Amino acid sequence: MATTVHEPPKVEPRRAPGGPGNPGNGGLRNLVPNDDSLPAVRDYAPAPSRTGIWVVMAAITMTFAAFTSALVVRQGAALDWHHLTLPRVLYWNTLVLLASSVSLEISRRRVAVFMGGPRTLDLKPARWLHVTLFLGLAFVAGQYAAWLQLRSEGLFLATNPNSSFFYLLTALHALHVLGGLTGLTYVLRKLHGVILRRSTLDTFSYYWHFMGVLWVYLLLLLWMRL
Amino acid sequence: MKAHYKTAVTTCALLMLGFGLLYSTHKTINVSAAAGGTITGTIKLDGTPPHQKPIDMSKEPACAKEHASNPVTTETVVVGPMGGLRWVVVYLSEGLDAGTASQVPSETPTWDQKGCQYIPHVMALDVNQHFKVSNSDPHSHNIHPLPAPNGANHEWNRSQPPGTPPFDQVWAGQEVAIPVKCNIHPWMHGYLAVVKGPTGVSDANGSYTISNVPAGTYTVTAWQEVYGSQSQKVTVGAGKPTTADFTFKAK
Amino acid sequence: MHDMSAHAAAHHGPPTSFIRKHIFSLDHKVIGKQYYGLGLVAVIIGMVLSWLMRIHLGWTNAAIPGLHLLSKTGAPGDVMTPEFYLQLMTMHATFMVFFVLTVAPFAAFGNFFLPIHTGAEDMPFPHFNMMSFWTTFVAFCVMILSFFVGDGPTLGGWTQYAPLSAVGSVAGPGQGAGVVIWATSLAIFCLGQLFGALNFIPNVLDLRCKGMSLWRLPLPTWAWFITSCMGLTSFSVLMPACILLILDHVAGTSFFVASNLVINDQLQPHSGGSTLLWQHLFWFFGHPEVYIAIVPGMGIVSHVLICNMRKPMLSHRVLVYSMGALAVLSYMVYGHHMFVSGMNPFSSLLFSFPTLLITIPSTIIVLIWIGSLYGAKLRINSASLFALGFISMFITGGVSGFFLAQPSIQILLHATYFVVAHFHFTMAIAALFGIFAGTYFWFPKMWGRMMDETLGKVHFWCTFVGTYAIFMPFHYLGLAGNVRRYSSFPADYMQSFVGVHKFITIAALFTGAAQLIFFYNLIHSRFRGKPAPDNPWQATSLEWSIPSPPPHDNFGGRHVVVYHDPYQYGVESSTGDYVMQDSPEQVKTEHEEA
Amino acid sequence: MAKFFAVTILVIAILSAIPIVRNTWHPVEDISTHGQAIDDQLSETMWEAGISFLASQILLAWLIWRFSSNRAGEKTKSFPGGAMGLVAAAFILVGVEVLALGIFGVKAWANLYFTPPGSDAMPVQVQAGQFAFYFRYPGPDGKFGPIHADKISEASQNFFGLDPDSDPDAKDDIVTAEMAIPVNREIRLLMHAKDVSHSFYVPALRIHQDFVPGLDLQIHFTATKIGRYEIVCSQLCGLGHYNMKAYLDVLSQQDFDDWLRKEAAMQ
Repeated sequence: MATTVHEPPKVEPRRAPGGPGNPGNGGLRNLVPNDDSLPAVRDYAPAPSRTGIWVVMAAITMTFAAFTSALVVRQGAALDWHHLTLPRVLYWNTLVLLASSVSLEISRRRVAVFMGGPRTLDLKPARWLHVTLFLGLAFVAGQYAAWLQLRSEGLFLATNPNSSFFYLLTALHALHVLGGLTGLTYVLRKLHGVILRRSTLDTFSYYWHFMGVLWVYLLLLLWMRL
Repeated sequence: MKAHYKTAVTTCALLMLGFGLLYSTHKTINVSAAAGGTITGTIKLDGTPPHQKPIDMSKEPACAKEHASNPVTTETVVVGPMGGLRWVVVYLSEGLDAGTASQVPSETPTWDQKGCQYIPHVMALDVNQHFKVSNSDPHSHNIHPLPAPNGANHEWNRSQPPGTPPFDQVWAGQEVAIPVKCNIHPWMHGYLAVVKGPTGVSDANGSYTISNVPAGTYTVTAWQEVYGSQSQKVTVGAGKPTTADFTFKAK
Repeated sequence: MHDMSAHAAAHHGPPTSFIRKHIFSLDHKVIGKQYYGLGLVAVIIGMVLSWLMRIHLGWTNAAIPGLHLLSKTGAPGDVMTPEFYLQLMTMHATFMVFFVLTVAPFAAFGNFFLPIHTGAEDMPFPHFNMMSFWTTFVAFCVMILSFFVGDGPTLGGWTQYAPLSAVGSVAGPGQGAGVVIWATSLAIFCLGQLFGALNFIPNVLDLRCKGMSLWRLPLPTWAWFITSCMGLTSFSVLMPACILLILDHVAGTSFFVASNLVINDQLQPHSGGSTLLWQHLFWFFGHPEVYIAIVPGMGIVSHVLICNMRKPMLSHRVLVYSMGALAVLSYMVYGHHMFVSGMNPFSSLLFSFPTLLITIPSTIIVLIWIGSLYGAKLRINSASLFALGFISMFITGGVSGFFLAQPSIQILLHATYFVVAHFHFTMAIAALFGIFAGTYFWFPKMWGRMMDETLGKVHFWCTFVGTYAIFMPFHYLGLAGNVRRYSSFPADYMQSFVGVHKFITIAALFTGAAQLIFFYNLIHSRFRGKPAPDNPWQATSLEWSIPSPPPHDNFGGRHVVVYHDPYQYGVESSTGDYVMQDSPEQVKTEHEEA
Repeated sequence: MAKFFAVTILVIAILSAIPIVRNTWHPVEDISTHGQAIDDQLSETMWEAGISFLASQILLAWLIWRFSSNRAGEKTKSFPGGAMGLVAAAFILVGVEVLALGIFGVKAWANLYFTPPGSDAMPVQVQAGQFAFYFRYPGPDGKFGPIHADKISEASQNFFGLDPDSDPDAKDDIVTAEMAIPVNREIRLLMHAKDVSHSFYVPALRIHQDFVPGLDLQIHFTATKIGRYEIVCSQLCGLGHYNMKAYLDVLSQQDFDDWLRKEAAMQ
């Protein structure tokens, strides 16, 4: 067990930011250069936020997995499951959310170019982020519209198990989306201050795309009769 | 024609005046009458009473032993000799003047738990009248009154270990009647009738007495846990007893 | 979130104001101490509650002076009512399991030492780390609140089985507001623990210093890493369960309440809910939670033992793999809590085999400990005594697992005191011994002062003997069919057990009193103890190569580089029989490879 | 100090084992046909667990005794077997041990849960509610009347919510607070929960089964010994949990018939 060490172990060379298994700057925490100069911004990507977002997504996945199993069990538990027809607006919301992911990807490309190539600000990556922000808000508004429609049909949280799960899952998802949107405003602020770190944008986009995937999953779950 | 009309009007006027006077004098007499009258009566059951199931208390050996000689039955309909109906609450549902209604008797009755039964099975209380809950058994009891939800009275649920002092309770609003359960002994069941003004509960012979009733005209209501309520109007004169009998029909 | 990391991390010297330094501090060490303090408060509450319960079980209708202060209706004439007993029992379990066994060995020591062990200056997301503590603290306060709201805390037991927990106050005192508060508090608690995992995992994966390969991490850090992975996947299941439970209460939904339930002659308004759903959700969290309580203790104890044996464990990796195996298996065995719960009897059998298998990694861990003791130069001090005591306790607790893993035997033992004995020996006592060992070992580093050894040893002897005196008899009561969660024993065949309960009560009061020695030692040494050197135990891991207590950024700006495996004992070096992890000195190892 | 500790561990281990060896505390006598397998399984496990317990505690004590004396200059040694030896031991000893236990245990479990009740098994229904058991016998017609939850009333002792006036099947149902069964006759027990989860625990019968609200379960057993035994609830069901119990009377067929007649008369 006790290995003899004859020469200092070789330390992995700092890899490109975002590369797999980034050693996290060897435990040094000067993630942002003291002078917020752009060239420096490209390095010093903190891997922790990339790992962290996976942790967050794992937790969210487990939570919704638990709700899923509850839904499955509850559907089998009794015959009082009245399968409700989903409001049509949900399908539009889905498109909106997916579109927001696309616009986010576009701006990500632009930021990459912006950081790599000649740093001319006329690429306007921010514009596409604003599009994402707008679409995200539109999605939440759409969900709200869906709730209003169900209410008008006399379906409330406690009306029957299906409506309970519908409100519960959509509301929790909307909550997570709103959380993402606050993150997005933060990204925008950083971008305008020209001190945006690549990892910040990457982390956010992981989360945002995950929200999209999660929503599609929830839609299928609520749509199909198990 | 016209004359007739005039006479008619005058007679009516006179009559009304007369009644008016009568009524007012009546009032004055009433006020002067200090000690009110009493309402008495018997409550009978017409028909064969439903079978009262015997209660098996083997779960609680102490109580089972206590009732070994005289087995206990349910007390939903208890008929005495000559068909007298027991545990009927009789109270004045209408006609009470505010003064009497708001009076709260000073004595605090006790609602005892003995041999895994509520003693008495039905107890009448005045609104805001304090009463004590005591446990005479060698084991814990639980007292769980279930008043109508969102009324003036609130549900409570507490246990009383043996040898602990009686605790004091009070009800805020009129309610006939609040069912009371023991959660530890499912067969233990009783009623607390909370009413404004004087009340009576019928005894083993089905007879009851409501005392200290100010003279006046009242609606007397009798409540029985299975057969519900019956009412009749009675007029109580100063000091002299009035009778009001009730007869419930066995379903 | 990374803005936070950036801020805390980057250009931020030590805070100056009292608030930032001691209350809303971003420093993982302060947060670790805060968690430790929270654990202490919770353990005192839990202990006092258990005393009251024990007194009631021994002398059922005896008055306990002042008891009425704890509850409006629960103690008429200072005599405990059955419902108040159950409320105390539920709160004892809740405080102990969540706010002591989860908080102290994992969150407290983990926060303080994990970043140091990885050679990092702080957690990756200090703001989340701070939120993690304060969220947990809020959860704690909410739980305390339930003593003062409505008719007291819930009496449903920490497992809080539906529908008793879901139908509301009609089912008994505390089942209305009490349950809602309980579930809310735990949902908040889960959030706090998820924030914790959010820091622990990236710290281990990304913030290791130069030369610190994963296999060079000390065992406690491995344990904390595995634990936070478990916490990540189990607390995120308890939270939705709590949300569903709260909805059944406040929103009139029917997730857990079946149709046609009649309580106190009242037909319940719910319909169609599934009774077993709660049990499945709860135990999917509940069983990993048991290992969340134990595994950090295992890591800490190994750490302490190695240092006091002056030799490394037989195999670092086997221990790590075994702890990992425990973690993985713990998700497949939760059904053994439900053998007779009306689950399909076939799935009971399915669950019984992984449950039996989980004894293998546990046995491996114990054998590695025992085998490593062979040929050791054992140092006896408070820390190592508690570490060895942990092994003895864990053996005892593990052995009773043989019984409870088998459905057929659970027909006799399910829900009896045998189960109580089992989980106290494994989860509760073993974890607490881990906490004690860790405290006596790390106190010098955490507070820069030595603890009093004599008091420590006295504390150990009382605790060790007392604990066996309390929990061993539980096995016998269980075998004889004494059902747990009874506030007294009116059943004829249980009358004869009361004598044993009296004995256990006395032992419990004695052992509890002995803990006062520990609290005194803790507080006294904190202020009056003699100053601690950097490395009082001649230990090797990184926390001992920095001052005690460590400076704000742990390594004083030094770019620490690691050259050795964590436990280089029994070697010949300039410092003696050990070499620090970060010393470049070349050493020759004495004993052969394991 | 260390030697004293070693001795303490030894003493505690032996003291703990004494009541088990002397069988001071043991399950109540088994009166069921299926219970023997369970008891065998229990003693089987007790042997293996007891041996592992004593062995490892003694080993621990010896190691502490032996290796706590720090003789100067003595070097630390490593366990000759090495880690892999121990791992192998764990797999072979414990793995085989517990798997064997598990596999033998299946028998005990199976003949309680995987064998259908005989066609002549006598049906009895038990209803668990806060905080008492009530039992129902189908009467001469052999049919249970349906349960009307809205008619359940403890005040009038209608625990099962029966409606004899409209359900002919309910007319002759016999509801009792004690459970009486004829000896050596297979019983098919239908378990119904009135309110929350409860459990039907009869140590003497080696029967332990939870009531699941909304899901009526069935178990079957045969009692082989006349006597008065106890049924207790082992699933926390509320404040009266500790006092939720009923008596089980195992009677001769003759006594049972008389008892049933007496109960029928009291309905």
